[in-house]
Amino acid sequence: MGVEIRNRIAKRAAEEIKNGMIVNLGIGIPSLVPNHLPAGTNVMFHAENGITGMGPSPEKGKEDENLCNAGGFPVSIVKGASYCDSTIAFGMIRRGRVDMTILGSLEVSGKGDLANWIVPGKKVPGMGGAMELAQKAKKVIVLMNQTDKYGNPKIVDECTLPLTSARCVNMIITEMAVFQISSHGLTLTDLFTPYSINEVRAKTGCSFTIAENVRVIN
Amino acid sequence: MGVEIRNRIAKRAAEEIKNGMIVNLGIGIPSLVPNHLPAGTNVMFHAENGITGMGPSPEKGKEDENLCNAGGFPVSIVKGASYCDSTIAFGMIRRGRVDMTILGSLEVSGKGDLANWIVPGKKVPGMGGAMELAQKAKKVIVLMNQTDKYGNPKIVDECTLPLTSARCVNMIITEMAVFQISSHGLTLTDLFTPYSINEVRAKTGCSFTIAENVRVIN
Amino acid sequence: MENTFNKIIELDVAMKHFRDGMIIMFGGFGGIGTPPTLIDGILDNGYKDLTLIGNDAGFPHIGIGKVVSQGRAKKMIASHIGSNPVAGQLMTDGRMEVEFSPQGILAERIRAGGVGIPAILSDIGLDNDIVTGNKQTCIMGGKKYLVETALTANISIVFAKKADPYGNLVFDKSARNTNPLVAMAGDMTIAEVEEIVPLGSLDPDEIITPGVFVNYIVPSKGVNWKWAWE
Amino acid sequence: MENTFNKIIELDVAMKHFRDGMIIMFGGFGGIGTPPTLIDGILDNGYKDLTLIGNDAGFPHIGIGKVVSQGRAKKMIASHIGSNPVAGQLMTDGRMEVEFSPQGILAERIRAGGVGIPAILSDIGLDNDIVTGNKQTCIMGGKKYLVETALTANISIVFAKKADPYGNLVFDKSARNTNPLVAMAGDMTIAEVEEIVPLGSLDPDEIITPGVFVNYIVPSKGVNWKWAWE
Repeated sequence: MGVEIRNRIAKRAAEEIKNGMIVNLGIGIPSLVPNHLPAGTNVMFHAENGITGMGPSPEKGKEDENLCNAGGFPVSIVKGASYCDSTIAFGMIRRGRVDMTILGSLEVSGKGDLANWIVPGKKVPGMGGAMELAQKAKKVIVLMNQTDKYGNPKIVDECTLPLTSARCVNMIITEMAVFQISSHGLTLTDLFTPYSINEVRAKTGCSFTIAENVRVIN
Repeated sequence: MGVEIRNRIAKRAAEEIKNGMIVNLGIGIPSLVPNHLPAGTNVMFHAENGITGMGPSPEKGKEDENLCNAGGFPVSIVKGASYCDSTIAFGMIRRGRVDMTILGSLEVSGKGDLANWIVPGKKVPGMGGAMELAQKAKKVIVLMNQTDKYGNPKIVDECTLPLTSARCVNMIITEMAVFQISSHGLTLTDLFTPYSINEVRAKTGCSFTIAENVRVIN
Repeated sequence: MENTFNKIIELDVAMKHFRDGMIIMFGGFGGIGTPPTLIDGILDNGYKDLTLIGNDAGFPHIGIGKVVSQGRAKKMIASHIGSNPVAGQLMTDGRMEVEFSPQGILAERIRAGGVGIPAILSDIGLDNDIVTGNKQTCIMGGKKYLVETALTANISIVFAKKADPYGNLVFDKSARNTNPLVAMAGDMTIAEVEEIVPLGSLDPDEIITPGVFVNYIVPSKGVNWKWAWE
Repeated sequence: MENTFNKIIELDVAMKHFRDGMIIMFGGFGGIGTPPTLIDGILDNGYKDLTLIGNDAGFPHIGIGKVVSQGRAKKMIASHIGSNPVAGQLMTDGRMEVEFSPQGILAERIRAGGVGIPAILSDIGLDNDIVTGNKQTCIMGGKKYLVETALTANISIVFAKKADPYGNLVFDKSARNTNPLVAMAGDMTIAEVEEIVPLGSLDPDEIITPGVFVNYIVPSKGVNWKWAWE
């Protein structure tokens, strides 16, 4: 996926972040989201290793060897940041104090089942903090391609891969469209140009309804 | 009990404290124990409200309104002291990091059962931290009178009062004698002058053996 | 002070979040570390039928003790009430229900509520009727344990030395006690603080309670009681 | 430095406490916060057949990853090993057993071991075979929970910024991560520290790990790895 498309997805995701929120970002496209926040948005980015208030990556050469994100990569902090141990970082998640997690996925079902941690027969890397985030963050947003590298839909009726967590995803943003997931199922709300609803349907593995006013995003 | 006798008990208890120990003191006679430690003993006194390294009571007028012991009374701290929340203070106890607790009691049985928290029919004050300390401190020393105010033995065959914890007391120090409690039962090890072993026997509610070399303390 | 996160509020605004019959959890241990200004606010606004959760019943005129002494609590969950004879009398008279929990286990139950853990297993007070009550047990490795359930509250009130506008808290000496635990366990947490400092002026390593857990900050009018030892 | 509590020792003395086959718990998260000097000591002294408990398998040449990469571990309990391909290979080849635990639950299990709680109940990963494994369950209020048992170790190794001679520890930024938890969980805890300061020079409010939990202090030779991002 090109940088431009990745940024378009990240920009749309950034719209979901409201003032005062606590947000956990996965690796990949989610890490681009902060670049698209309006100036002056008071948001605290949360990391599982015990940071509340992560800032951008430091300039090369200014990395601090004792300051990294949950993936082990150097970060900075913003004013009002704090450090805690991992139990408290996960306490924030389980207690429902993390407003949103934005992450990637291998598959998502129309019911919101998330499968993003394991491909059977391949290496099993372990679940890390994915299950806690999927089960307990107040809102789960998935950013991913509409299809896998073979062209198969990643939004499916039933996940074929082992679940990270069932019925946890609230929103999916792909390069083609934005979907909301509620107890009523999957609803397409936004369409990225130049795609048509029929094109999206052809690349989605389950049925979905169309919102009353579909927004078209250039 | 007169001040002199209380101090004699406290002084004997102080002998049990070795360099480097972490010790929790109950109210009453136990609070006198620190006055009898040899100079230079490196001991950290622990309080359930989250202090490691309590020092003596501050001078009148120098109390700090945010610094008290577990009973709510003003204390000071020593070099190397630290503050923590109550879960960590009790974590130290349950993890076996508190070497000794020295406390008062209503009754102790010859097997080491401790009954020090409730008199049925009277007010029920709650157990506070007594159960954790009794069950989990590495060594439990009881300082108390040999008899109650009616002259009845407080060291008994079976406690008549509800237990704080069963088989937890390792040592009893009264104004008359010192007892060790092991799996073999109660053993008299020290005798305070002017008492005789027969006098102690007459005021003890269960049988005990006599150590090979009974120490006599003036 | 810049109120970037709209968390800094006046006492009267904070009081609008309370209701009769609420479950209120309070920080403090032996009176010290319980927020005096918020306690007075609760009293002045006449809130009653409260369920109070915290370490102890304070002293009759100190800490949560004032709320208890004025008969505002229908129930209390605590580790002891021995320092407040009024609490004992109310319990004896059947005017206040008291549920006792061993002190360290009570603290863990509050923490468990704060970090979203449903329960812990415990071997403290296993042979004691007052502790075991009707509690569920669980056999593990052939041994019996008590299932000690998490505690949460509608509102948690805590007392801190300093806060920044995000609600990051630093506590003072032994007034920390149960406050960091209680701060996590409330569905809403209101911190009474001695001083509010600008964002970025607290050392991020020294913050004990991350502001994530704090919804509102109320400036303290100061400790206003006579101590038990006076 | 005055060694009042005889806790300050040299690396070679610290190493005498280790044995083949031991359960070793390590602080750190993604390599950062794992004690480099103690890790090198374990490697140089040839200790093997170790059971390692900690957040992750680090990177092949960073943190605990070095111990794993050199085949010194027979078992690992961790939340993920994805950043260390060697660990994955050893697991696939059946040369290292790996038990996975969700990250936050793993941290709580370590903490539970550290504060003497036998187990916690959890609803994380309840419908996931790898999480549930053969774990006991407990029905509470009609809902099923996993019994997640406490973890302890023969020796815990942690990394801190500063220690005083009592072993009171202060951590640096996100290198705190699992260290305060691991410090409590060891039957013996050895802290590698960047700086040893005189007794009384740490602010008692700012100490994260009370020295009560620390048996020995070893001066660090400094962070000596290349970072994952280099």
